[in-house]
Amino acid sequence: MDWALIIEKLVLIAIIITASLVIAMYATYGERKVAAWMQDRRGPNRAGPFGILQPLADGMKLFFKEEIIPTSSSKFLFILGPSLAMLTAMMTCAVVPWGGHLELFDRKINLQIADVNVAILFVFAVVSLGVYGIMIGGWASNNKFSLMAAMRGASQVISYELPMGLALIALLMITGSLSLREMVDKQITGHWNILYQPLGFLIFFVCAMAECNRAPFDLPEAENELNMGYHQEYSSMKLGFYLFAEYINMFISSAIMATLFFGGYDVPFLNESTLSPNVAGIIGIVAFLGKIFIFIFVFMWIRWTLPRFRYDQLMNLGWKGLIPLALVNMVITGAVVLWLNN
Amino acid sequence: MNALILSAVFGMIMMFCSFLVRNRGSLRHIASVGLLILLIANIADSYTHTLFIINTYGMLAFSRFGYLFNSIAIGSTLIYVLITGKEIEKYGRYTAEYFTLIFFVLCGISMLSSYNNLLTLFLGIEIMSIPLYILTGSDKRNMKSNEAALKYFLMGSFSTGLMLMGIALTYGGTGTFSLEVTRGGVMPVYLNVASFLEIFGLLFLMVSMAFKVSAAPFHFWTPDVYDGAPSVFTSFMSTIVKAAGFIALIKLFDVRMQATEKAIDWNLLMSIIIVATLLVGNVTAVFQQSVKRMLAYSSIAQAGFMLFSLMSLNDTAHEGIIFYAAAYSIATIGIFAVLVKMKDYTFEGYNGLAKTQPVLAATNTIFLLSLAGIPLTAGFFAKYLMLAALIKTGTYLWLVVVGVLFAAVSVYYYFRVIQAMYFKEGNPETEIITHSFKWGLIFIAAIVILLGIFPTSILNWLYF
Amino acid sequence: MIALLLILIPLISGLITFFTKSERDAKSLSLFASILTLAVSFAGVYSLFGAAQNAYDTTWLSFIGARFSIGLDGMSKMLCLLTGIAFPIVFGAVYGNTYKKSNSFYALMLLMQAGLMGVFLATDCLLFYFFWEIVLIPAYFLCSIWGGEKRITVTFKFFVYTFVGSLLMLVGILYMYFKNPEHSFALQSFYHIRLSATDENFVFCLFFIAFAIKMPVFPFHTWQPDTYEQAPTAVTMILSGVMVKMGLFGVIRWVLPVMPNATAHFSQLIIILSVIGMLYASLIAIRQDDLKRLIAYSSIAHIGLMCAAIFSNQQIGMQGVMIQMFNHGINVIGLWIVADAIETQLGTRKFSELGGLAQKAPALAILLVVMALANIALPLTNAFVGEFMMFNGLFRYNIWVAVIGGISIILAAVYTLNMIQKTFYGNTSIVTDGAMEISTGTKIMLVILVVVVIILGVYPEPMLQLTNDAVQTALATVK
Amino acid sequence: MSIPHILLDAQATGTTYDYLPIAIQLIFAAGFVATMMFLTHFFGPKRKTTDKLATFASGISTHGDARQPMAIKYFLVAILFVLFDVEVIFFYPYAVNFRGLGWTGFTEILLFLAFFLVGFIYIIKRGALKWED
Amino acid sequence: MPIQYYIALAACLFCIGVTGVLTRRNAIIIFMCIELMLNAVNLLLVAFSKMNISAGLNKAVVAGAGTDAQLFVFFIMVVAAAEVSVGLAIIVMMYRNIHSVDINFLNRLKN
Repeated sequence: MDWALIIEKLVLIAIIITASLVIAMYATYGERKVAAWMQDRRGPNRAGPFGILQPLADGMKLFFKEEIIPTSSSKFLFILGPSLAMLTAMMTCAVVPWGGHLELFDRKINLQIADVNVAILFVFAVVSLGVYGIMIGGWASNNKFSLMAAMRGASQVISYELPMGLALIALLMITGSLSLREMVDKQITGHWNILYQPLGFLIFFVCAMAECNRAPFDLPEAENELNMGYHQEYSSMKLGFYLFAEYINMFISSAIMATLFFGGYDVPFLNESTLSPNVAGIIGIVAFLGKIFIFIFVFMWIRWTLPRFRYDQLMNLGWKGLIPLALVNMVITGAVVLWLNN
Repeated sequence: MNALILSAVFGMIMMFCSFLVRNRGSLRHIASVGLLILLIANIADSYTHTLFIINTYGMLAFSRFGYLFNSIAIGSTLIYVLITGKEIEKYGRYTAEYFTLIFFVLCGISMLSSYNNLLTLFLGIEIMSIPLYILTGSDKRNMKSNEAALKYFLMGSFSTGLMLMGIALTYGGTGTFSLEVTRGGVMPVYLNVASFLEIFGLLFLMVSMAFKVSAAPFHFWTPDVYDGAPSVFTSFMSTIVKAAGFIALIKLFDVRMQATEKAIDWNLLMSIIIVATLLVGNVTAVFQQSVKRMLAYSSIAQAGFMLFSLMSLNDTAHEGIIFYAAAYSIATIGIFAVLVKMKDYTFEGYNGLAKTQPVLAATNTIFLLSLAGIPLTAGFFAKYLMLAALIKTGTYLWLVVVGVLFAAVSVYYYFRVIQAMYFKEGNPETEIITHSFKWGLIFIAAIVILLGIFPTSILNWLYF
Repeated sequence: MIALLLILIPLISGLITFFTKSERDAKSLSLFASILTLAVSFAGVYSLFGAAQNAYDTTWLSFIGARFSIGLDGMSKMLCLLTGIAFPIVFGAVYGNTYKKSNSFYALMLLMQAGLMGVFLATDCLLFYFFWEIVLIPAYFLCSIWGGEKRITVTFKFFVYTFVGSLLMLVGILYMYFKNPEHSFALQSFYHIRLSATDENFVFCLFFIAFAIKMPVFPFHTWQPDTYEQAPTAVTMILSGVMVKMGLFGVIRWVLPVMPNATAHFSQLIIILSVIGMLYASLIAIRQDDLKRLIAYSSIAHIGLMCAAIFSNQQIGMQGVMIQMFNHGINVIGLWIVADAIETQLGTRKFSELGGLAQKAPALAILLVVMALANIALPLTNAFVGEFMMFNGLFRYNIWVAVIGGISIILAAVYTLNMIQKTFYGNTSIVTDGAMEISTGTKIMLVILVVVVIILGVYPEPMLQLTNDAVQTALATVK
Repeated sequence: MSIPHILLDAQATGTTYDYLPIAIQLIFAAGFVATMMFLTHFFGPKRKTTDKLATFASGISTHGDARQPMAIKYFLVAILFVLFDVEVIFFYPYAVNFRGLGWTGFTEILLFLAFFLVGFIYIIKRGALKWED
Repeated sequence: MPIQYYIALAACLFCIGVTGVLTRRNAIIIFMCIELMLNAVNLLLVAFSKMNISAGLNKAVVAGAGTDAQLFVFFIMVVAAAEVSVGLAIIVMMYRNIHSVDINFLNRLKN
């Protein structure tokens, strides 16, 4: 234990959290631009060139808005809900390897906040907490729409956690490790996992969308059914937290998907060991971000293409479609791997 | 092994029967056939015809004792289903599920009868208890049933918590979950509190098991739960399940408690518990107005007698606990079979039953005599063996005298039912009684008397 | 085989009687069965089919070493004979009475007989305990269903008393069993057990409480008068005539030879208790206005004397007890028959309402007087021989005990003669105005009893010889 | 190689030390959230009126307490999730050690899967997951 | 960290749980306290397991010493899940009948 390490980690944490906040902010901008593009309109274009300052303006506005806590709500829970949503969103990035490593100030800096050996379980644990944000917010509002939405949201999130977990198991059978760093290392030396696990990726992707409450799985906030859903009563920064958390989640899940299935910070057909460590590290980060942005784009693309599911369709897809599919995937993977091994 | 696996399999079969079988009456028959097969398979198992040969890594140890208890549990359940199976159909449309749960309980019981590791003990207890929580609350619209289920659940999980703490502490003390501890090298010597942890853990274990078998002072949930649960399930809970708790407990005492006898005087502790249990069970039962509640307290009192076996831990105690389980279970199932047919559960509700339903009254009398421990009925030998076991040890003779005095007290409340049936005037209302039901009762009564004259018929199984 | 038949005949016929339809069938079947049993018991007494037939032994509970072994020795011959005689007489005496659900009544009576036979025959301690308890169940039902107004509580009291006693005895039996190196319940092996002094005293207490309750001896007697009063008379006859002998029998068979040292240790206490009981019961009997209660208390007094004589540890006293057990049975049954005849006819048992019956029913009066004189042990009646021998024994034990006990004879004369005078002499009351002579059946039964009374009073020798061996065994170890 | 030993090897690496950065991040994130909440509380205008503080509900007037019993379906989903999630968790240690356990392990996990499926089919057939009513 | 810390922490959690069960009146809170007890046990088991492993018991004396406690934790979790589901079902059932989860309410139901 040395202070240098703590400082290093603090800096890393600050950078990563700031980065994810910024990316999340600009994801809102991106979202609106993508939507506009798809619907053949312009999107935000007033604040700054190409409307590039729009997210900043939105953020400031939310920040300075009047804070309203309805009298019939439970005050403590009302504040706790969005805080928890934001907190969980910010915690997930702790175990993601953002790149290889850099060598600065005579130190080998690992571009991962915490390299724990059960990283995937950590991700799952933190993501599972996210449902509390929704549930507490909906409950605290003491509003039938909110509560309804929270119930729906909660049951949706937990329902899709099952196939997500099952899909990961097939992946684990191949990699044999719960550490994200190890997984990426294996993909760098070998092939990307997407080649072994296309079905698993598909399931994981669908579940990730549902976990983030992204359309077409945005039932908890279905505007035209539930009037904005679980955060209907919220205003100012608390609403901001909920909205932000959603985008951060999208960002993180893209990062996880990239790590798990698309080689993380690996650049294909490039032998990093020939480059100097710092260059390799930076290339890795860039490649990783590139992959993430592609995923974010896909998320948006899907959102503005597909209509929202009905609740029963959503649940049926989760329970009766994805779970059996994930199980089959798992069994086949296991059998094939064992067969190839012997 | 057969019983353990087949009961789980039959449970699953019954589960699927819930939507595969339309006719609810035939569910009962399927369950009976399943139980019969289970019984045969278990008996075959005891003659070393094991269907499944699985390496359990010493987690389970099958013995004649366990097989015999399994046979008794399964046999009693078979009798129970045959005679009161129809009543099960009255609670909602989940008949098949109730049978499923009963099979799962049996699975837990067969695990308890053969556990050799604290892990399997824990699993057995839980597999046995969790279905019971559901069965207790099966009368969904009835507040009393709700209350009973909640109480039972909370108390049950609480005692599970205690049990786990006990297991964890003993593990800390001995470094193994295995029932038999090979002392010496295993003991982590660097931890000088090891034996302290083990004793503390065993105390926790004992308390939690006392909860499960409703021994005083951990009995307080019993009356409400037994009273609130639908009678037909109370019958199952208070008999077979309770006996299984004792089987688990005696195995624990056989090995773990005996090994630590030097450090703590278990016998003194047990004698206090026994006296408390007998006192609470018997004295409170005297003041009950409802027969069902009386039976609940009487089950506590009977538990007090079964605890004798834990103090003596000799051959007679083992024979005794098995025999007690059989005698008590069968007689109580019979009493409950009559009880569920009554419209009024108070003692007054039984007034004059001998006139309107002589067969019910006569068989019920035999069951009650058996519970009271009158010779010629199975209950006598049950009590006999318990007393004999303790006398054989030559210590704690005062406890034996206390025991028989309380046995005499128990006569008071058992005979109140007989008095109501035979000597009081009244017009008891009963449900429709079929002939097959009557023959069933006569069959049980015959078993009770047969066991009362030739107890050897069961016990020889232990030694053939 | 004979021994087995003594149990099986009443048992099987009892079970059959449960299923008879008409009252007549039940009555005649049970009468027939009881007479058959009597015949068999005669066969047993005189060993008509050879002495080998008098015992039966087979394995029963091999794992604990209990055997189904029964056998007739002198004392059991005598008591089986008493049981055999008592039942036909009771059935005959109540032949005219009608009972509701009579099939159950007669069936239970027969079952009780089977149990009693078993108690007297068993030579295995566990088997003895078995029969001991089984007798109780039919008795409980008989008293509770066909008894008087307060029958339920009273009978229950009786049941609980005896049950507590027998459970304590069970503890004692088990204790003996585990102290027995042979691990057997057999009578003979019990005789060989030698316990330490404290153990022996402990076990003695357990056994004796059971027997004392059954007899009943002084502080344990409180169930008895109520039960005798409330029970149906037919049952009371058996209770007082035969069942109380179970207690005496138990002491002589299972306590004296098995625990001689404890017997010696406790005998003084028990004799004192018995003598107190005799005086107490006699004094209370004097103040009774109820015929049944009077007989009940007089019975306590007599039993007290027998108990004292047993523990006086004298051969002559013991012989007296033997003969008196039989005689008391006969006499008390006779008294109950009279009481029953009066009650069924007049509907009351109170002396204050009776009177002048001698004019209305002279035959009854004569028979009663004979029975009553037997009750106070006048010479030439059977009881004289027994009481004389018992007092003889007590004299040898301690003169003061005998003297104080002797007072009870005087008191017995007082209340018995008082009873005769109030019931049969004086003026007729409103109640007794319509009184008639008793039925022929009852008369025959009473006559038979009176004949027995006088024969045994004049020639008690066979009875003494019959029980001689039991006396020897009982006293052999107690010195 | 027996199961316990595989588990032993698996945990040979990894200590409490690895989790320190996570703790730091937790403090950091919590601090951030708290600060933001605190600041926004002070910066915004505060002109409260009764109407403003009433439950909004898109302007529809509210009737009674919103916290009323919901459709049982939601509870059912929650309960089923708890059960199946734990079963899924059982797959994780297996998946990590899956190569070492070989075909024996695979058949055993198939058995476990069969139990999983029995439960799953049962709840589907029993209509616990029927949403179209 | 020394094992005593873990034991102390587990004991504290366990005692909090027990106290909660014995004093609280809300069925759900009691239920949560029970879960707390179970988790205290889990913690303790894992700590003991680690202790046994580091004591080198594993390979020398008993195969699997130490790891069996971790397996046990899994089983506790499973059973806890089963209990949760049954318990929640019971509480919901009761709530729908009496609109309360106060166990004192139940005592008033007697007779």
